[in-house]
Amino acid sequence: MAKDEFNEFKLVGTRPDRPDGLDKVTGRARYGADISAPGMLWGAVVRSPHAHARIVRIDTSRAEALDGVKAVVTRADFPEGLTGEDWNLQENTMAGERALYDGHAVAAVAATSKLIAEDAARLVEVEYEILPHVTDVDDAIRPDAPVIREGAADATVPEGSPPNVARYMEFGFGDVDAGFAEADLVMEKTYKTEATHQGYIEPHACLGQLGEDGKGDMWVCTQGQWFIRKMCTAVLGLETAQLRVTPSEIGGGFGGKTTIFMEPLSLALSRKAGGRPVKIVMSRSEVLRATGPTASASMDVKIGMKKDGAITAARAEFRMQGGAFPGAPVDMALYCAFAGYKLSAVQHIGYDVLANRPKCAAYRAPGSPMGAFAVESLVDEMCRELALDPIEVRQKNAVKTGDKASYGPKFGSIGLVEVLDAVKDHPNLAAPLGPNQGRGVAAGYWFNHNGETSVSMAISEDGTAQVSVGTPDIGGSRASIALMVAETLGISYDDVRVNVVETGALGVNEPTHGSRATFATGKAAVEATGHAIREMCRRAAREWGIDEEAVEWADGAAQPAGPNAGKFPPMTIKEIAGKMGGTGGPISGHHESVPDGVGASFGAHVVDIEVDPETGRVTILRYLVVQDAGRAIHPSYVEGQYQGGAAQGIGWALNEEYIYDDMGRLQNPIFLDYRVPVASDLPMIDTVIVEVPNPGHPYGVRGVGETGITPPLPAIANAIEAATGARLRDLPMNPPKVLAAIKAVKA
Amino acid sequence: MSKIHVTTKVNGDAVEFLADPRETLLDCLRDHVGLTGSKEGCGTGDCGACSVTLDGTLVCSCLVLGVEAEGRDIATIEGMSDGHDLHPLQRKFIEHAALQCGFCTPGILVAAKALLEENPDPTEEEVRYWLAGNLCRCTGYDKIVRAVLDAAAEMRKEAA
Amino acid sequence: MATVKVHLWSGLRRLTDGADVVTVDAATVGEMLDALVTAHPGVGPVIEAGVSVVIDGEMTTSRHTGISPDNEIYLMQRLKGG
Amino acid sequence: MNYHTPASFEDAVQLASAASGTTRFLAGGTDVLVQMRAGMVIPDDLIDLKKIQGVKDITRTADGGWRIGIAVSGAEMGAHGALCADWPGVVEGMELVGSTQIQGRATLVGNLCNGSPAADGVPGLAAAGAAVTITGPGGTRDVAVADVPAGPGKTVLGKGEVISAITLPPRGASGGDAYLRFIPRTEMDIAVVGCAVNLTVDGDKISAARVSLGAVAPTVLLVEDAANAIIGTTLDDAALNALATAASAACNPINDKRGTVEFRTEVAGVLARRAAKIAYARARGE
Repeated sequence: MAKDEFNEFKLVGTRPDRPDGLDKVTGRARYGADISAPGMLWGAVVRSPHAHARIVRIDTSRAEALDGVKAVVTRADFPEGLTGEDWNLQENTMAGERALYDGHAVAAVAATSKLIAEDAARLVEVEYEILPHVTDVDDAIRPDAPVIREGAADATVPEGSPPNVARYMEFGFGDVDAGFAEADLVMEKTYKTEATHQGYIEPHACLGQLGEDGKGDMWVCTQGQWFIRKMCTAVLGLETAQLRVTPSEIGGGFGGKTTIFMEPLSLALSRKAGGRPVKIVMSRSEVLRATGPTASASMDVKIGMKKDGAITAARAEFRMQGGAFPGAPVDMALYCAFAGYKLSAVQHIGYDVLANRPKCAAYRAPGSPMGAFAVESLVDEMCRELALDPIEVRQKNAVKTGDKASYGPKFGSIGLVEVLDAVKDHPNLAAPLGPNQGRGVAAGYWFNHNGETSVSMAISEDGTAQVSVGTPDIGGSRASIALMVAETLGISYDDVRVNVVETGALGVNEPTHGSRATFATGKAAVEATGHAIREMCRRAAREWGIDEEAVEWADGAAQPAGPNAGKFPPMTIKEIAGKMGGTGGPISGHHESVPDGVGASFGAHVVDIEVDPETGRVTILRYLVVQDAGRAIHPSYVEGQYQGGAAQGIGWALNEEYIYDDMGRLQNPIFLDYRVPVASDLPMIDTVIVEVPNPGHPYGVRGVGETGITPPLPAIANAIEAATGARLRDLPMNPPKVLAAIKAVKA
Repeated sequence: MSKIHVTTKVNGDAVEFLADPRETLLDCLRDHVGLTGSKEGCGTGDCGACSVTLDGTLVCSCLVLGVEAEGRDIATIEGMSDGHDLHPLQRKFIEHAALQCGFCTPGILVAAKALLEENPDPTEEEVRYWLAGNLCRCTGYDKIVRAVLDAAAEMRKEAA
Repeated sequence: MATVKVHLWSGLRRLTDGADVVTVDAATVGEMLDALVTAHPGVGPVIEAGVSVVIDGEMTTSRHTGISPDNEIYLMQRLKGG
Repeated sequence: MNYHTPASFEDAVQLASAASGTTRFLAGGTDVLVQMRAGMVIPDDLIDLKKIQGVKDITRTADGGWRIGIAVSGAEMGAHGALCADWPGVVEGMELVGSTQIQGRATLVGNLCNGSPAADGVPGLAAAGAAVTITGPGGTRDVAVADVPAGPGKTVLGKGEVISAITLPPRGASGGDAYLRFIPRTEMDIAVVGCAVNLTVDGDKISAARVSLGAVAPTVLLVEDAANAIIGTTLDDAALNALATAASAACNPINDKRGTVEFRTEVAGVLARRAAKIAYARARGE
C-alpha cells in the first residue's frame, strides 16, 4: 500500500470514487459501438483470406446490385502519391496491388442494415494470384525469403542485407570483448517470443460521416482522437481541421487503439453514400486477424559475469517482425533490455523485419517485455550456474540516479534500488514451497513518455471547476486529474469535473499511451489551474486595491500574502467566481506543452507456481508486483495498472500466441483459442507501491501503466526452472512445451 | 427477408420489435430496444460481456436469437438498479475500483448478481469459477473478486 | 555558437564516415540537427523520420533548447509508447 | 433463413424432410449460433425444438434409468440431485462445456450432434452406455451414443432425422463414473484430451468397466483393452499402469492448435488413471 505516514496532501493519495463510475456500472456509459445517428448505414469489410497474393481483379457489381447497398469502396477511392508512414497507413487500411496478410482489407460496403452489409461483403468477388508467404521472423530474415516489398530498406540498412530487413540499428559503448575476457562465466542463449494481441474486450468501432465538402465527423473508441484525425485525413487526402473526432468511452486499448484500421473506410463510404453516417464494428476475428498485435521476436543475448555476480559485458542481437510494414519495436526492446544494469561495456544490434502478418501496433511497453524475457531469463540462468541469489545479483548491478544507462544517456531520478529492497523484505519471499513448486524473480523497465499535451480548465459561476483534457480515460485518469486539480485549487474533489473532449475543443494532444495521461495531462492541468489561480488572485487584489504580488492562494481562497499586505478576510473561489461578470469576465486557465521531466518507472515481480509433472500445466500460486510510481495519486488505480499488467504478462508467458498454418492463415482468431487468462486462472495479485517522487512533476508522478507487463515473462520462466529444472526459452510456455521440457530433463 | 414480430419483457417492461431470424438477442436489445448496456466482445460466447438473464437463467445474449425471446422475461444491466439506488454489487465495484475501462463491467455485474442469488456466501474460488466466462483484460480480476465478496457480505448482513 | 559533441547511435556510423561521436557548431538543438545534416547528408532521412534528443539524461522536446559544450547530448530513435 | 417452431418431433421431421437447402435443428444454440456468426453456415431452415412438449423434462425410466429431454441445459442437469447422484461423470462432463452462461443454454444432444471429437458431454454418455432415440421419416429407432458420431462434424443421422431423447441405463448398486479433461487454462477451452470411466465393483474388486476417450481420434473411442486392464482388479498400480498404456495405445490424434500427437497420447493415459480412481472411489461410496 502507499506509504501514507508522510502524506502531506489532503486529497492526493486518497481513494475517492471515480467520476465516471456510475455510468459504467449502470450500462449508461457509451462506447464505440453504442453511438448511432439518423440515416445511419452499416459498413462491412471484405478481407483477404490469403497471407500474400496479388489482387488481379475486384468485381463489386453483384454487391452493388443487392437491395439496400448504398456504397462500395476499394483502393481506387483513395488518393495516390502518399509517402512514408502515411503510405504505410493507407496501404494497411486498404490493400493496393497486393494483399499482404490474412485479413488485409481489400474492399468495404455500406448498406441500410448490418445483415445486408455482411451479405453484400460476401458478394464482392476478388480474384487473387497467390504468392509465396513467410510468417516466422527467422524465416523472414533469410536472404531467400519471399520479398514482402521491394526497396523496403531505409537509410539505416547496410547494403547486401536480406530483402525483408526494413530498419537496422546498432549502439553501445565500451569494449565488450575485453569485458567478456575478464568474466568468470560467459553465457549466450537464444530466446523467442511469439506475437500476442492487446486483447481489449471492446472490438474497434466507429461512426464516420463525411460530406462532399470534405467536412467530416467521427465518433470512435480510441486512445488518441488527434492521431485518428491526423491519420484519417492523411489517408483520405483531407485537410486535418475539417475532420472532427469525438472519443467515446474506450473498452481497453493497451496501445492497440492508437492508430487507424477501418476508420477511414467509414468516412470513404459515407462520402460515397451522400454523406450518410456509416457505422463499422469489427468482429473479434477481424480484431485478431487485422488490427495491431505486437511483434514476434528472436533474440540472442550474451552476458559476462564475475563469480560475485558483477556483470562485465553484455551483448544483444534482436530480430523482430512487426508485420508487412516497418515498425517492430526492436529499438525500444533493445533500450529496455539491459536498462536495469549498470554496464561498462554493452553492444546492441537490431533488425526490423517484414513478414506476412498484420501491421503491428504498440502493446504496453512495446518491445520491453521481449527484451526482459531474454535478459532476465539469462541473468537467472547465470545466477543458478554460479549459485548466486537472483535478487542480490540485480541489487549488485542495479543502476541508480545519475548512472549512465545501457542505451546511452544518464538516468534522471529512478527507484530501482528501492524497488529491489522492497522485494527482498516482502513476506512472499518467505512463503514455503512444496513439491513441483518454484519461485521466480525478474525486474522490468519503461521510459514513460511526454508528447504534445493541451489542457483547458474553467471556473464556473458557483466556484466549481471543469477541466477539458484530450487523453481518453481508460484506467481512472479522470479521477487522478480531478484529485490534482482539486488539491491545487484547495476545493473538494467533487467540485471538479474532468471531461475528455473532441479534437475541436483543444489543441493537439497525443493519445493516452506511453503511460503519459496522469503525468503529462496531470502536469498540464496543474499548470492551467495555476494560470486561473493567478487570475483570481489578480481580481482579489483589485477588489482590495493592493498589488497583485501581495496576494496568494490557499485553502480555496485568495489571501493577503503577509501581514504588511493588508488585513482582508480570505476571498473564496465562490465569491470571486460569483462576481466574474463584473470583474473582467470568464475565469479559465490553459496550458500547452510537450512537458519535460518524464519520470521512468522500474518494477520487479515475484511469482510462485506449481507445475503438474504429468501434464505440464502451470498454476500461478502467488504473484507479487513491486513498482515505483513516484507518487500514487489514486492508489487503487495504480494497483489496478500493476495487476492488469501482470495478468497480461501471465497470459503472454503461458498460453497466448498467434498460430499460423502453413498457408499463412491465422488459426485462432477467436477468444476460444486465443487464450487470455480467465478469472479462475489467477490468484489475488499482491502489490507494493514504491514512491520515489519524480522531481519533474508537481506531485512526483511517474507513469505506471506499462512497466507491469515486462517482468512476468521471465519471472514465470525462472519459476518453471526452479520447480522442474527445465529451462524454457520459447514462448508461450504452454503445457505441451513444459511437459516435453520436463521429460527432456528427466532423460 | 421476412422479419418476425417478437413480444417479450425486458427489465419488467413489455417490449415489441421486428427481428430478422438471424439477429441475436444481443443485436435486438442494442439496435431495436435501444439498450446498449450489454456489449459484444466476441460474438462466440467466450467473453461474457453480453450476459443477461433469460427467465432468471444467466446466458450469453449473443448466443440466443432475438426470435427465441418471444414471451420470455429478460433482465439486463439496465434493470439492475431500481430507480436511483444501486444494487450493492454496483456500489462495491465503484468503491473497490473493480473496473478500469468498464466494458466488461455490465456483463460481470449481471453474472455476479445471478451468482449471489444462487449462492449468497461464495468462496473466492467459487466466485472465480462462476465468472470464468466473463473476460476482463484490464484488472487481472483481483479487485472484481474482492468487490463481489464484499457485496455478498453486505447483502448477507442485510438479509440477517 | 559553440562546438558541441553529439553521440549518435552507432547504426548511423555508415552515414557519418564511421564516427560514433560527431562535433558540430550549434547553440540550440535545432541548429545542431541542421548542422549534422549539412555535415553528413546521409543522416537526413533518419532525422527526418523523427529522432529523440536527450541532453544530460533529459528528453528535450524543442528545437529551441539551448545547448553548450558541457552538455551530454545523445541522439536516439523516436520514442513513443504503448 | 426460415425459423420454425414445430410442436412435435413428427412435425419437425416433416419440416426437415421437406426442406431443400441447409437445415439445422436448434436446442441450446451455443454451437449453431457460433457457426452462423462465423459465416460457416447460414441455414435455409432453422428448426427450433424447444416448443415440443417434454423436451425440458428429466424423468426416471421404468427400469430405473433416466430419460433426459433434448432441451435440458447443463445447468438444469447440474441442479438435478438424483441424476447427479446416479451419474456424476455424465453430469460433470456436460458441466465442463463452456462458461456458466453457456451452461444456461447448452444441451447434451446439441453437444453430441455438433460432432466434435472433443465434445465434453459425449465420453461420459458412451462410458455409461447411454442411448439416443432418433425420430425420422421412417419412425423412431434407438442408437447407442457411441455409435452416433461419424467423424469430425458428422453423425449417422440421415436427412429428416432428429434426436428426440437421451436415455441413461439404471445405475445399479456400487457403480461409479467420472469424467476428466485436459485444457491449458482452468476453464473456457475445448478439451485437448477427455476421458470417462464407468465401473461397478464387487467389494473392492472391479466387476465391470467401460473407458472412453475424447479428442484423440476422429470420433469418441470406447477402449476395450483399457476396460479389460482394470476389470477383475482392485485398481492397484499394476492395473493403473496397464490402463494408462491401453488408453495411450488407442489414441489416433492429430497435431492442431490445441495439442500435439505426443501430448495427447501421453495425457490420455494420465487422465485415464486419474478418472478411474475417482470412479472407483465413487463406486465404493467414498
